[in-house]
Amino acid sequence: MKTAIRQSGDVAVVDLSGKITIGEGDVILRDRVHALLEEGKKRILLNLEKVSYMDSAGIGELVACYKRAREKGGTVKLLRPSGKVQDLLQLTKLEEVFETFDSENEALASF
Amino acid sequence: MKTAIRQSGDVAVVDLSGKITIGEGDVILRDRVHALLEEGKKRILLNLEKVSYMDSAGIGELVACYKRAREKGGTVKLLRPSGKVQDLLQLTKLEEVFETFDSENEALASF
Amino acid sequence: MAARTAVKLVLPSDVRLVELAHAVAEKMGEAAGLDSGAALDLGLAVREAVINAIVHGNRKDPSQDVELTFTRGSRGIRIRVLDRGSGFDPDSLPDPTAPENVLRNSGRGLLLMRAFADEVRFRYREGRGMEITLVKSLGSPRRGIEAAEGRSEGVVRRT
Amino acid sequence: MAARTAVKLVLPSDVRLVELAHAVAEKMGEAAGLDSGAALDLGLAVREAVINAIVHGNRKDPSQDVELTFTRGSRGIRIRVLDRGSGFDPDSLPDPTAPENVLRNSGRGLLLMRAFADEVRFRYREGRGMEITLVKSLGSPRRGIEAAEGRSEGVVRRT
Ligand SMILES: Nc1ncnc2c1ncn2[C@@H]1O[C@H](COP(=O)(O)OP(=O)(O)O)[C@@H](O)[C@H]1O
Ligand SMILES: Nc1ncnc2c1ncn2[C@@H]1O[C@H](COP(=O)(O)OP(=O)(O)O)[C@@H](O)[C@H]1O
Repeated sequence: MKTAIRQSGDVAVVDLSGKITIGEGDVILRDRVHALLEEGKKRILLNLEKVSYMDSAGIGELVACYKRAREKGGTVKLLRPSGKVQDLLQLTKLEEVFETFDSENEALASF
Repeated sequence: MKTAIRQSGDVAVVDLSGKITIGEGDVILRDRVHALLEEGKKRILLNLEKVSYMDSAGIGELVACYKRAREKGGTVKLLRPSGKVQDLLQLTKLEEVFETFDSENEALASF
Repeated sequence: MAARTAVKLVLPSDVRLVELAHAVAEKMGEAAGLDSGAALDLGLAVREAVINAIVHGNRKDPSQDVELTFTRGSRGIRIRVLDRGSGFDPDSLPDPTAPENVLRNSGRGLLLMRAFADEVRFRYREGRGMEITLVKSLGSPRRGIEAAEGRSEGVVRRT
Repeated sequence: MAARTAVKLVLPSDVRLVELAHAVAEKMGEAAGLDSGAALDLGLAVREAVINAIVHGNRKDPSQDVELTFTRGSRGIRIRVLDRGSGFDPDSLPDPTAPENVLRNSGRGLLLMRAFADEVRFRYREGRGMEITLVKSLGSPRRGIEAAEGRSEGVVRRT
Protein backbone atom coordinates (compact mmCIF):
# COMPACT_ATOMS: atom_id res chain seq x y z
CA MET A 1 0.00 0.00 0.00
CA LYS A 2 1.07 3.57 -0.74
CA THR A 3 0.05 6.75 1.02
CA ALA A 4 0.34 10.47 0.39
CA ILE A 5 -0.63 13.12 2.92
CA ARG A 6 -2.11 16.50 2.01
CA GLN A 7 -3.12 19.25 4.42
CA SER A 8 -6.43 20.91 3.54
CA GLY A 9 -7.17 23.66 6.03
CA ASP A 10 -7.01 21.96 9.42
CA VAL A 11 -7.76 18.51 7.98
CA ALA A 12 -5.03 16.01 7.08
CA VAL A 13 -6.15 14.05 4.03
CA VAL A 14 -4.45 10.68 3.64
CA ASP A 15 -4.70 9.30 0.08
CA LEU A 16 -4.29 5.54 0.32
CA SER A 17 -3.79 3.21 -2.62
CA GLY A 18 -3.44 -0.56 -2.74
CA LYS A 19 -4.68 -3.05 -0.15
CA ILE A 20 -4.94 -2.67 3.63
CA THR A 21 -3.83 -6.15 4.58
CA ILE A 22 -1.87 -8.04 7.22
CA GLY A 23 1.80 -7.23 7.67
CA GLU A 24 1.92 -4.42 5.14
CA GLY A 25 -1.00 -2.04 4.56
CA ASP A 26 -2.15 -2.32 8.18
CA VAL A 27 1.29 -1.35 9.50
CA ILE A 28 1.59 1.59 7.10
CA LEU A 29 -1.89 2.83 8.03
CA ARG A 30 -1.04 2.68 11.74
CA ASP A 31 2.29 4.46 11.25
CA ARG A 32 0.77 7.29 9.21
CA VAL A 33 -2.15 7.91 11.55
CA HIS A 34 0.01 7.68 14.68
CA ALA A 35 2.51 10.13 13.21
CA LEU A 36 -0.28 12.61 12.41
CA LEU A 37 -1.69 12.34 15.93
CA GLU A 38 1.81 12.82 17.40
CA GLU A 39 2.13 16.02 15.37
CA GLY A 40 -1.14 17.21 16.88
CA LYS A 41 -3.11 16.75 13.66
CA LYS A 42 -6.40 15.50 15.02
CA ARG A 43 -8.71 15.83 12.04
CA ILE A 44 -7.97 12.99 9.69
CA LEU A 45 -9.74 12.08 6.46
CA LEU A 46 -8.78 8.73 4.94
CA ASN A 47 -9.34 8.70 1.19
CA LEU A 48 -10.17 5.07 0.36
CA GLU A 49 -11.02 5.59 -3.30
CA LYS A 50 -7.97 3.63 -4.48
CA VAL A 51 -8.04 0.91 -1.82
CA SER A 52 -9.09 -2.29 -3.57
CA TYR A 53 -9.77 -4.33 -0.41
CA MET A 54 -8.97 -4.88 3.25
CA ASP A 55 -8.64 -8.08 5.27
CA SER A 56 -9.59 -8.57 8.94
CA ALA A 57 -6.18 -7.22 10.01
CA GLY A 58 -6.65 -4.07 7.93
CA ILE A 59 -10.19 -3.57 9.22
CA GLY A 60 -8.92 -4.05 12.78
CA GLU A 61 -6.28 -1.39 12.23
CA LEU A 62 -8.87 1.02 10.84
CA VAL A 63 -10.85 0.59 14.06
CA ALA A 64 -7.70 0.95 16.17
CA CYS A 65 -6.89 4.24 14.41
CA TYR A 66 -10.42 5.48 15.01
CA LYS A 67 -10.18 4.73 18.72
CA ARG A 68 -6.70 6.18 19.08
CA ALA A 69 -7.77 9.43 17.43
CA ARG A 70 -10.80 9.64 19.71
CA GLU A 71 -8.61 9.13 22.80
CA LYS A 72 -6.53 12.09 21.69
CA GLY A 73 -9.61 14.22 21.12
CA GLY A 74 -9.51 13.78 17.34
CA THR A 75 -11.60 12.20 14.58
CA VAL A 76 -11.02 9.82 11.66
CA LYS A 77 -13.52 10.01 8.79
CA LEU A 78 -13.67 8.13 5.49
CA LEU A 79 -13.86 9.34 1.89
CA ARG A 80 -15.22 7.35 -1.06
CA PRO A 81 -14.74 3.70 -0.08
CA SER A 82 -14.63 1.57 -3.25
CA GLY A 83 -17.12 -1.26 -3.88
CA LYS A 84 -15.35 -3.99 -1.92
CA VAL A 85 -14.33 -1.71 0.93
CA GLN A 86 -17.91 -0.44 1.19
CA ASP A 87 -19.15 -4.07 1.32
CA LEU A 88 -16.71 -4.78 4.15
CA LEU A 89 -17.79 -1.72 6.16
CA GLN A 90 -21.42 -2.77 5.78
CA LEU A 91 -20.74 -6.42 6.63
CA THR A 92 -18.83 -5.51 9.81
CA LYS A 93 -21.38 -2.79 10.73
CA LEU A 94 -18.55 -0.27 10.79
CA GLU A 95 -20.52 1.93 8.41
CA GLU A 96 -22.51 2.84 11.53
CA VAL A 97 -19.29 3.89 13.28
CA PHE A 98 -17.41 5.86 10.64
CA GLU A 99 -18.69 9.07 9.08
CA THR A 100 -18.29 8.39 5.37
CA PHE A 101 -18.47 10.85 2.47
CA ASP A 102 -18.66 10.76 -1.30
CA SER A 103 -17.59 14.38 -1.71
CA GLU A 104 -14.26 15.64 -0.43
CA ASN A 105 -15.64 19.15 0.04
CA GLU A 106 -18.49 17.91 2.18
CA ALA A 107 -16.08 15.77 4.16
CA LEU A 108 -13.76 18.71 4.80
CA ALA A 109 -16.67 20.96 5.81
CA SER A 110 -17.97 18.35 8.29
CA PHE A 111 -15.02 18.50 10.71
CA MET B 1 -3.29 -14.78 -25.85
CA LYS B 2 -5.48 -12.73 -28.18
CA THR B 3 -5.17 -12.28 -31.91
CA ALA B 4 -6.63 -9.99 -34.56
CA ILE B 5 -6.10 -10.47 -38.28
CA ARG B 6 -5.85 -7.61 -40.79
CA GLN B 7 -5.34 -7.93 -44.54
CA SER B 8 -2.84 -5.44 -45.94
CA GLY B 9 -2.55 -5.88 -49.71
CA ASP B 10 -1.69 -9.55 -50.14
CA VAL B 11 -0.19 -9.88 -46.65
CA ALA B 12 -2.16 -11.17 -43.67
CA VAL B 13 -0.99 -9.32 -40.56
CA VAL B 14 -1.68 -11.16 -37.30
CA ASP B 15 -1.57 -8.86 -34.26
CA LEU B 16 -0.83 -11.04 -31.25
CA SER B 17 -1.07 -9.95 -27.64
CA GLY B 18 -0.31 -11.82 -24.43
CA LYS B 19 1.98 -14.82 -24.05
CA ILE B 20 2.71 -17.64 -26.48
CA THR B 21 2.82 -20.48 -23.99
CA ILE B 22 1.95 -24.13 -23.60
CA GLY B 23 -1.67 -25.17 -23.91
CA GLU B 24 -3.00 -21.75 -24.78
CA GLY B 25 -1.05 -19.24 -26.87
CA ASP B 26 0.67 -22.01 -28.83
CA VAL B 27 -2.64 -23.61 -29.80
CA ILE B 28 -4.17 -20.27 -30.82
CA LEU B 29 -1.10 -19.41 -32.92
CA ARG B 30 -1.28 -22.77 -34.70
CA ASP B 31 -5.02 -22.45 -35.34
CA ARG B 32 -4.74 -18.93 -36.76
CA VAL B 33 -1.81 -19.70 -39.05
CA HIS B 34 -3.29 -23.00 -40.25
CA ALA B 35 -6.59 -21.28 -41.02
CA LEU B 36 -4.82 -18.59 -43.06
CA LEU B 37 -2.86 -21.21 -45.01
CA GLU B 38 -6.06 -23.17 -45.63
CA GLU B 39 -7.64 -20.02 -47.08
CA GLY B 40 -4.65 -19.73 -49.40
CA LYS B 41 -3.16 -16.74 -47.59
CA LYS B 42 0.50 -17.51 -47.86
CA ARG B 43 2.13 -14.25 -46.85
CA ILE B 44 1.89 -13.95 -43.11
CA LEU B 45 3.34 -11.25 -40.86
CA LEU B 46 3.18 -11.95 -37.12
CA ASN B 47 3.13 -8.72 -35.13
CA LEU B 48 4.85 -9.61 -31.83
CA GLU B 49 4.91 -6.10 -30.37
CA LYS B 50 2.43 -6.99 -27.61
CA VAL B 51 3.72 -10.50 -26.89
CA SER B 52 5.37 -10.37 -23.47
CA TYR B 53 7.10 -13.76 -23.68
CA MET B 54 7.10 -17.27 -25.13
CA ASP B 55 8.03 -20.60 -23.58
CA SER B 56 9.63 -23.56 -25.36
CA ALA B 57 6.21 -24.77 -26.51
CA GLY B 58 5.41 -21.36 -27.99
CA ILE B 59 8.79 -21.14 -29.70
CA GLY B 60 8.30 -24.66 -31.07
CA GLU B 61 4.93 -23.66 -32.49
CA LEU B 62 6.45 -20.56 -34.13
CA VAL B 63 8.96 -22.85 -35.87
CA ALA B 64 6.21 -25.31 -36.83
CA CYS B 65 4.19 -22.47 -38.41
CA TYR B 66 7.26 -21.32 -40.32
CA LYS B 67 7.82 -24.81 -41.72
CA ARG B 68 4.17 -25.38 -42.56
CA ALA B 69 3.97 -22.10 -44.47
CA ARG B 70 7.12 -22.99 -46.38
CA GLU B 71 5.68 -26.42 -47.31
CA LYS B 72 2.66 -24.63 -48.79
CA GLY B 73 4.86 -22.22 -50.70
CA GLY B 74 4.31 -19.37 -48.23
CA THR B 75 6.32 -17.31 -45.75
CA VAL B 76 6.03 -16.25 -42.11
CA LYS B 77 7.88 -13.09 -41.08
CA LEU B 78 8.05 -11.27 -37.75
CA LEU B 79 7.31 -7.68 -36.77
CA ARG B 80 8.73 -5.83 -33.73
CA PRO B 81 9.51 -8.60 -31.21
CA SER B 82 9.51 -7.09 -27.70
CA GLY B 83 12.60 -7.26 -25.43
CA LYS B 84 12.02 -10.73 -24.00
CA VAL B 85 10.85 -12.24 -27.29
CA GLN B 86 13.90 -10.76 -29.04
CA ASP B 87 16.14 -12.32 -26.35
CA LEU B 88 14.50 -15.68 -26.96
CA LEU B 89 14.93 -15.50 -30.74
CA GLN B 90 18.60 -14.66 -30.27
CA LEU B 91 19.17 -17.37 -27.65
CA THR B 92 17.60 -20.05 -29.81
CA LYS B 93 19.34 -18.72 -32.96
CA LEU B 94 15.94 -18.35 -34.61
CA GLU B 95 16.78 -14.76 -35.42
CA GLU B 96 18.88 -16.28 -38.20
CA VAL B 97 15.81 -18.11 -39.51
CA PHE B 98 13.05 -15.52 -39.35
CA GLU B 99 13.07 -12.31 -41.31
CA THR B 100 12.31 -9.71 -38.66
CA PHE B 101 11.30 -6.06 -39.08
CA ASP B 102 10.90 -2.96 -36.95
CA SER B 103 8.80 -1.14 -39.51
CA GLU B 104 5.49 -2.52 -40.70
CA ASN B 105 5.81 -0.77 -44.07
CA GLU B 106 9.21 -2.30 -44.69
CA ALA B 107 7.88 -5.68 -43.65
CA LEU B 108 4.91 -5.41 -46.03
CA ALA B 109 7.16 -4.29 -48.90
CA SER B 110 9.52 -7.23 -48.34
CA PHE B 111 7.08 -9.99 -49.33
CA MET C 1 -14.43 -33.30 -6.93
CA ALA C 2 -11.88 -35.99 -7.64
CA ALA C 3 -8.93 -35.93 -5.28
CA ARG C 4 -6.50 -36.87 -8.00
CA THR C 5 -6.63 -33.36 -9.44
CA ALA C 6 -5.86 -31.72 -6.10
CA VAL C 7 -3.16 -29.08 -5.87
CA LYS C 8 -1.36 -28.76 -2.57
CA LEU C 9 0.44 -25.74 -1.12
CA VAL C 10 2.43 -26.11 2.11
CA LEU C 11 3.60 -22.95 3.90
CA PRO C 12 5.69 -22.34 7.00
CA SER C 13 3.85 -20.11 9.51
CA ASP C 14 5.01 -16.72 8.29
CA VAL C 15 2.39 -14.03 7.75
CA ARG C 16 4.32 -12.73 4.74
CA LEU C 17 3.09 -15.86 2.94
CA VAL C 18 -0.59 -14.97 3.36
CA GLU C 19 -0.29 -12.97 0.13
CA LEU C 20 0.90 -16.06 -1.76
CA ALA C 21 -1.94 -18.23 -0.45
CA HIS C 22 -4.45 -15.56 -1.46
CA ALA C 23 -2.92 -15.28 -4.95
CA VAL C 24 -2.91 -19.05 -5.51
CA ALA C 25 -6.53 -19.30 -4.35
CA GLU C 26 -7.57 -16.52 -6.71
CA LYS C 27 -5.78 -18.17 -9.64
CA MET C 28 -7.19 -21.60 -8.86
CA GLY C 29 -10.66 -20.06 -8.60
CA GLU C 30 -10.29 -18.43 -12.01
CA ALA C 31 -8.96 -21.67 -13.49
CA ALA C 32 -12.02 -23.45 -12.08
CA GLY C 33 -14.26 -21.01 -13.95
CA LEU C 34 -15.13 -18.37 -11.34
CA ASP C 35 -15.48 -14.81 -12.61
CA SER C 36 -12.91 -12.38 -11.27
CA GLY C 37 -15.21 -11.01 -8.55
CA ALA C 38 -16.00 -14.48 -7.22
CA ALA C 39 -12.32 -15.46 -7.44
CA LEU C 40 -11.37 -12.39 -5.36
CA ASP C 41 -14.01 -13.35 -2.78
CA LEU C 42 -12.52 -16.84 -2.60
CA GLY C 43 -9.05 -15.32 -2.21
CA LEU C 44 -10.30 -13.15 0.65
CA ALA C 45 -11.94 -16.10 2.42
CA VAL C 46 -8.78 -18.22 2.06
CA ARG C 47 -6.69 -15.29 3.29
CA GLU C 48 -8.67 -15.22 6.56
CA ALA C 49 -8.43 -18.98 7.05
CA VAL C 50 -4.66 -18.88 6.46
CA ILE C 51 -4.13 -15.90 8.79
CA ASN C 52 -5.96 -17.83 11.54
CA ALA C 53 -4.02 -21.03 10.84
CA ILE C 54 -0.70 -19.16 11.11
CA VAL C 55 -1.57 -16.84 14.00
CA HIS C 56 -3.96 -18.86 16.20
CA GLY C 57 -3.38 -22.44 15.05
CA ASN C 58 0.41 -22.47 14.74
CA ARG C 59 1.13 -19.43 16.95
CA LYS C 60 3.47 -18.08 14.25
CA ASP C 61 5.96 -20.90 14.83
CA PRO C 62 7.65 -21.13 11.41
CA SER C 63 8.51 -24.79 11.95
CA GLN C 64 4.77 -25.58 11.97
CA ASP C 65 3.21 -25.67 8.54
CA VAL C 66 -0.14 -24.77 7.05
CA GLU C 67 -1.38 -27.08 4.32
CA LEU C 68 -3.81 -25.93 1.65
CA THR C 69 -5.55 -28.42 -0.64
CA PHE C 70 -7.34 -27.10 -3.73
CA THR C 71 -9.81 -29.45 -5.38
CA ARG C 72 -11.57 -28.47 -8.53
CA GLY C 73 -14.90 -29.95 -9.44
CA SER C 74 -17.41 -29.41 -12.20
CA ARG C 75 -19.59 -27.32 -9.89
CA GLY C 76 -16.89 -25.25 -8.20
CA ILE C 77 -13.80 -25.36 -6.08
CA ARG C 78 -13.11 -26.62 -2.57
CA ILE C 79 -10.17 -25.45 -0.48
CA ARG C 80 -9.05 -27.05 2.77
CA VAL C 81 -6.78 -25.18 5.17
CA LEU C 82 -5.15 -27.36 7.81
CA ASP C 83 -2.97 -26.17 10.68
CA ARG C 84 -1.12 -27.95 13.50
CA GLY C 85 -2.87 -26.30 16.43
CA SER C 86 -5.30 -27.49 19.07
CA GLY C 87 -8.46 -26.23 17.41
CA PHE C 88 -11.33 -24.12 18.62
CA ASP C 89 -15.10 -24.08 18.78
CA PRO C 90 -16.43 -21.66 16.15
CA ASP C 91 -19.86 -21.58 17.80
CA SER C 92 -18.63 -20.12 21.07
CA LEU C 93 -17.26 -16.92 19.56
CA PRO C 94 -18.74 -13.48 20.16
CA ASP C 95 -20.63 -11.83 17.28
CA PRO C 96 -18.26 -9.12 15.99
CA THR C 97 -21.20 -7.06 14.70
CA ALA C 98 -22.90 -6.82 18.11
CA PRO C 99 -22.82 -3.22 19.40
CA GLU C 100 -20.47 -4.12 22.28
CA ASN C 101 -17.98 -5.76 19.88
CA VAL C 102 -18.06 -3.55 16.82
CA LEU C 103 -15.12 -1.44 18.06
CA ARG C 104 -12.89 -4.42 18.87
CA ASN C 105 -9.58 -4.63 17.01
CA SER C 106 -10.12 -8.27 16.05
CA GLY C 107 -12.67 -11.06 15.78
CA ARG C 108 -13.90 -10.57 12.20
CA GLY C 109 -12.12 -13.38 10.33
CA LEU C 110 -14.91 -15.97 10.48
CA LEU C 111 -17.45 -13.30 9.54
CA LEU C 112 -15.46 -12.57 6.37
CA MET C 113 -14.98 -16.26 5.50
CA ARG C 114 -18.71 -16.87 5.79
CA ALA C 115 -19.50 -13.80 3.72
CA PHE C 116 -17.09 -14.58 0.90
CA ALA C 117 -17.33 -18.35 0.56
CA ASP C 118 -20.54 -20.22 -0.23
CA GLU C 119 -19.84 -22.87 2.38
CA VAL C 120 -17.54 -22.89 5.42
CA ARG C 121 -17.02 -26.03 7.48
CA PHE C 122 -14.89 -26.55 10.57
CA ARG C 123 -13.45 -29.85 11.68
CA TYR C 124 -10.85 -30.74 14.26
CA ARG C 125 -8.59 -33.54 13.03
CA GLU C 126 -7.38 -35.31 16.16
CA GLY C 127 -3.60 -35.28 16.50
CA ARG C 128 -3.26 -33.07 13.45
CA GLY C 129 -4.94 -29.67 13.72
CA MET C 130 -7.90 -27.56 12.75
CA GLU C 131 -9.22 -27.93 9.23
CA ILE C 132 -11.35 -25.26 7.59
CA THR C 133 -13.13 -26.19 4.36
CA LEU C 134 -14.18 -23.38 2.05
CA VAL C 135 -16.36 -24.01 -1.00
CA LYS C 136 -17.09 -21.58 -3.80
CA SER C 137 -19.63 -22.69 -6.39
CA LEU C 138 -19.77 -21.79 -10.05
CA GLY C 139 -22.60 -19.52 -11.02
CA SER C 140 -23.81 -19.16 -7.46
CA PRO C 141 -25.52 -15.89 -6.71
CA ARG C 142 -23.21 -13.32 -5.11
CA ARG C 143 -24.09 -13.78 -1.48
CA GLY C 144 -21.91 -11.25 0.29
CA ILE C 145 -23.81 -10.00 3.25
CA GLU C 146 -26.84 -12.29 3.17
CA ALA C 147 -24.71 -15.39 3.62
CA ALA C 148 -22.93 -13.93 6.62
CA GLU C 149 -26.17 -13.06 8.32
CA GLY C 150 -27.81 -16.45 7.93
CA ARG C 151 -24.98 -18.25 9.63
CA SER C 152 -26.24 -21.78 9.22
CA GLU C 153 -23.41 -22.93 6.94
CA GLY C 154 -20.90 -22.79 9.78
CA VAL C 155 -21.37 -26.44 10.64
CA VAL C 156 -19.04 -27.86 13.27
CA ARG C 157 -18.11 -31.47 12.93
CA ARG C 158 -15.61 -32.48 15.56
CA THR C 159 -14.57 -36.01 14.69
CA MET D 1 18.92 -21.44 2.86
CA ALA D 2 17.19 -22.95 5.86
CA ALA D 3 14.74 -25.69 4.97
CA ARG D 4 12.28 -24.63 7.66
CA THR D 5 11.22 -21.68 5.54
CA ALA D 6 10.55 -23.81 2.49
CA VAL D 7 7.28 -23.47 0.63
CA LYS D 8 6.01 -26.55 -1.18
CA LEU D 9 3.66 -26.78 -4.15
CA VAL D 10 2.41 -30.18 -5.31
CA LEU D 11 0.68 -30.43 -8.68
CA PRO D 12 -1.00 -33.27 -10.58
CA SER D 13 0.47 -33.67 -14.08
CA ASP D 14 -1.81 -31.33 -15.98
CA VAL D 15 -0.22 -28.79 -18.32
CA ARG D 16 -2.89 -26.24 -17.41
CA LEU D 17 -1.10 -25.97 -14.04
CA VAL D 18 2.19 -24.79 -15.60
CA GLU D 19 0.79 -21.25 -15.39
CA LEU D 20 0.28 -21.59 -11.64
CA ALA D 21 3.80 -22.91 -11.04
CA HIS D 22 5.23 -20.02 -13.08
CA ALA D 23 3.15 -17.47 -11.13
CA VAL D 24 4.15 -18.89 -7.73
CA ALA D 25 7.83 -18.91 -8.75
CA GLU D 26 7.63 -15.30 -9.88
CA LYS D 27 5.93 -14.23 -6.63
CA MET D 28 8.40 -16.15 -4.47
CA GLY D 29 11.26 -14.59 -6.43
CA GLU D 30 9.91 -11.11 -5.83
CA ALA D 31 9.35 -11.87 -2.15
CA ALA D 32 12.99 -13.01 -1.96
CA GLY D 33 14.10 -9.63 -3.29
CA LEU D 34 14.54 -10.21 -7.03
CA ASP D 35 13.63 -7.30 -9.28
CA SER D 36 10.71 -7.94 -11.61
CA GLY D 37 12.92 -8.82 -14.60
CA ALA D 38 14.89 -11.41 -12.63
CA ALA D 39 11.66 -12.78 -11.11
CA LEU D 40 10.20 -13.24 -14.61
CA ASP D 41 13.38 -15.06 -15.68
CA LEU D 42 13.03 -17.37 -12.69
CA GLY D 43 9.38 -17.95 -13.59
CA LEU D 44 10.37 -18.85 -17.15
CA ALA D 45 13.06 -21.29 -15.97
CA VAL D 46 10.64 -22.96 -13.54
CA ARG D 47 8.00 -23.12 -16.26
CA GLU D 48 10.37 -25.19 -18.46
CA ALA D 49 11.32 -27.53 -15.63
CA VAL D 50 7.65 -28.09 -14.78
CA ILE D 51 6.64 -28.67 -18.41
CA ASN D 52 9.36 -31.34 -18.65
CA ALA D 53 8.37 -32.91 -15.33
CA ILE D 54 4.74 -33.18 -16.48
CA VAL D 55 5.33 -34.15 -20.11
CA HIS D 56 8.51 -36.25 -20.05
CA GLY D 57 8.84 -37.25 -16.39
CA ASN D 58 5.24 -38.13 -15.60
CA ARG D 59 4.00 -38.62 -19.18
CA LYS D 60 0.97 -36.42 -18.41
CA ASP D 61 -0.44 -39.05 -16.04
CA PRO D 62 -2.50 -36.85 -13.68
CA SER D 63 -2.15 -39.35 -10.85
CA GLN D 64 1.61 -38.66 -10.83
CA ASP D 65 2.56 -35.45 -9.10
CA VAL D 66 5.21 -32.80 -9.55
CA GLU D 67 6.63 -31.37 -6.35
CA LEU D 68 8.16 -27.90 -6.21
CA THR D 69 10.15 -26.74 -3.19
CA PHE D 70 10.96 -23.04 -2.84
CA THR D 71 13.72 -22.12 -0.40
CA ARG D 72 14.58 -18.53 0.26
CA GLY D 73 18.02 -17.55 1.45
CA SER D 74 19.78 -14.29 2.11
CA ARG D 75 21.56 -14.51 -1.21
CA GLY D 76 18.72 -15.67 -3.41
CA ILE D 77 16.18 -18.36 -4.01
CA ARG D 78 16.45 -22.06 -4.81
CA ILE D 79 13.68 -24.05 -6.45
CA ARG D 80 13.59 -27.83 -6.76
CA VAL D 81 11.29 -29.53 -9.25
CA LEU D 82 10.81 -33.25 -8.65
CA ASP D 83 8.88 -35.65 -10.86
CA ARG D 84 8.08 -39.37 -10.68
CA GLY D 85 9.72 -40.44 -13.91
CA SER D 86 12.76 -42.48 -14.79
CA GLY D 87 15.12 -39.58 -15.40
CA PHE D 88 17.41 -38.69 -18.28
CA ASP D 89 20.95 -37.68 -19.02
CA PRO D 90 21.07 -33.95 -19.73
CA ASP D 91 24.54 -34.26 -21.28
CA SER D 92 23.48 -36.57 -24.07
CA LEU D 93 21.01 -34.16 -25.62
CA PRO D 94 21.49 -32.51 -29.03
CA ASP D 95 22.33 -28.79 -29.07
CA PRO D 96 19.11 -27.08 -30.21
CA THR D 97 21.06 -24.14 -31.65
CA ALA D 98 23.14 -26.31 -34.01
CA PRO D 99 22.19 -25.60 -37.65
CA GLU D 100 20.71 -29.09 -38.13
CA ASN D 101 18.46 -28.67 -35.06
CA VAL D 102 17.40 -25.05 -35.18
CA LEU D 103 14.21 -25.88 -37.10
CA ARG D 104 13.10 -28.66 -34.76
CA ASN D 105 9.75 -28.22 -33.03
CA SER D 106 11.19 -29.09 -29.63
CA GLY D 107 14.37 -29.50 -27.61
CA ARG D 108 14.81 -25.96 -26.22
CA GLY D 109 13.68 -26.35 -22.59
CA LEU D 110 17.09 -26.93 -21.02
CA LEU D 111 18.55 -24.10 -23.08
CA LEU D 112 15.94 -21.73 -21.61
CA MET D 113 16.44 -22.99 -18.05
CA ARG D 114 20.17 -22.44 -18.30
CA ALA D 115 19.71 -19.00 -19.80
CA PHE D 116 17.21 -17.76 -17.21
CA ALA D 117 18.50 -19.30 -13.97
CA ASP D 118 21.96 -18.63 -12.52
CA GLU D 119 22.49 -22.29 -11.69
CA VAL D 120 20.81 -25.46 -12.98
CA ARG D 121 21.58 -28.86 -11.47
CA PHE D 122 20.20 -32.27 -12.41
CA ARG D 123 19.98 -35.24 -10.09
CA TYR D 124 18.19 -38.54 -10.37
CA ARG D 125 16.69 -39.59 -7.04
CA GLU D 126 16.55 -43.37 -7.12
CA GLY D 127 13.03 -44.74 -6.75
CA ARG D 128 11.60 -41.24 -6.79
CA GLY D 129 12.25 -39.30 -9.98
CA MET D 130 14.25 -36.58 -11.66
CA GLU D 131 15.04 -33.51 -9.61
CA ILE D 132 16.01 -30.22 -11.24
CA THR D 133 17.44 -27.52 -8.99
CA LEU D 134 17.26 -23.93 -10.18
CA VAL D 135 19.01 -21.11 -8.33
CA LYS D 136 18.53 -17.39 -8.88
CA SER D 137 20.84 -15.08 -6.96
CA LEU D 138 20.13 -11.59 -5.69
CA GLY D 139 21.97 -8.84 -7.48
CA SER D 140 23.53 -11.24 -9.95
CA PRO D 141 24.29 -9.73 -13.32
CA ARG D 142 21.61 -10.42 -15.92
CA ARG D 143 23.11 -13.35 -17.76
CA GLY D 144 20.67 -14.16 -20.50
CA ILE D 145 22.56 -15.43 -23.44
CA GLU D 146 26.08 -15.66 -22.05
CA ALA D 147 25.09 -18.21 -19.43
CA ALA D 148 23.44 -20.44 -21.98
CA GLU D 149 26.51 -20.46 -24.17
CA GLY D 150 29.01 -21.36 -21.45
CA ARG D 151 27.11 -24.46 -20.45
CA SER D 152 29.26 -25.47 -17.51
CA GLU D 153 26.53 -24.94 -14.90
CA GLY D 154 24.60 -27.92 -16.18
CA VAL D 155 26.26 -30.31 -13.77
CA VAL D 156 24.90 -33.84 -13.65
CA ARG D 157 25.10 -35.66 -10.39
CA ARG D 158 23.48 -39.05 -10.62
CA THR D 159 23.44 -40.41 -7.08
N1 LIG E 1 -7.13 -22.05 13.18
C1 LIG E 1 -7.45 -21.68 14.42
N2 LIG E 1 -6.92 -22.32 15.50
C2 LIG E 1 -7.23 -21.94 16.76
N3 LIG E 1 -8.08 -20.94 17.06
C3 LIG E 1 -8.65 -20.27 16.03
C4 LIG E 1 -8.38 -20.60 14.68
N4 LIG E 1 -9.11 -19.76 13.91
C5 LIG E 1 -9.78 -18.95 14.74
N5 LIG E 1 -9.53 -19.26 16.03
C6 LIG E 1 -10.12 -18.61 17.22
O1 LIG E 1 -11.29 -17.94 16.84
C7 LIG E 1 -11.22 -16.56 17.17
C8 LIG E 1 -11.94 -15.72 16.15
O2 LIG E 1 -11.29 -15.81 14.89
P1 LIG E 1 -11.57 -14.71 13.82
O3 LIG E 1 -13.04 -14.55 13.65
O4 LIG E 1 -10.80 -15.05 12.62
O5 LIG E 1 -11.02 -13.34 14.43
P2 LIG E 1 -9.51 -12.96 14.90
O6 LIG E 1 -8.59 -13.91 14.24
O7 LIG E 1 -9.36 -11.56 14.44
O8 LIG E 1 -9.52 -13.08 16.39
C9 LIG E 1 -9.73 -16.26 17.28
O9 LIG E 1 -9.45 -15.17 18.11
C10 LIG E 1 -9.21 -17.57 17.84
O10 LIG E 1 -9.39 -17.61 19.23
N1 LIG F 1 12.00 -34.43 -16.28
C1 LIG F 1 12.39 -35.17 -17.34
N2 LIG F 1 12.23 -36.52 -17.32
C2 LIG F 1 12.62 -37.28 -18.37
N3 LIG F 1 13.17 -36.78 -19.49
C3 LIG F 1 13.36 -35.45 -19.58
C4 LIG F 1 12.98 -34.58 -18.52
N4 LIG F 1 13.31 -33.32 -18.89
C5 LIG F 1 13.85 -33.40 -20.11
N5 LIG F 1 13.89 -34.68 -20.53
C6 LIG F 1 14.44 -35.16 -21.82
O1 LIG F 1 15.28 -34.16 -22.34
C7 LIG F 1 14.84 -33.79 -23.65
C8 LIG F 1 15.12 -32.32 -23.89
O2 LIG F 1 14.35 -31.53 -23.03
P1 LIG F 1 14.13 -30.01 -23.37
O3 LIG F 1 15.43 -29.35 -23.63
O4 LIG F 1 13.31 -29.42 -22.29
O5 LIG F 1 13.30 -30.01 -24.73
P2 LIG F 1 11.84 -30.63 -25.04
O6 LIG F 1 11.16 -30.82 -23.76
O7 LIG F 1 11.21 -29.61 -25.92
O8 LIG F 1 12.11 -31.91 -25.77
C9 LIG F 1 13.38 -34.16 -23.70
O9 LIG F 1 12.92 -34.37 -25.00
C10 LIG F 1 13.35 -35.42 -22.86
O10 LIG F 1 13.75 -36.53 -23.62
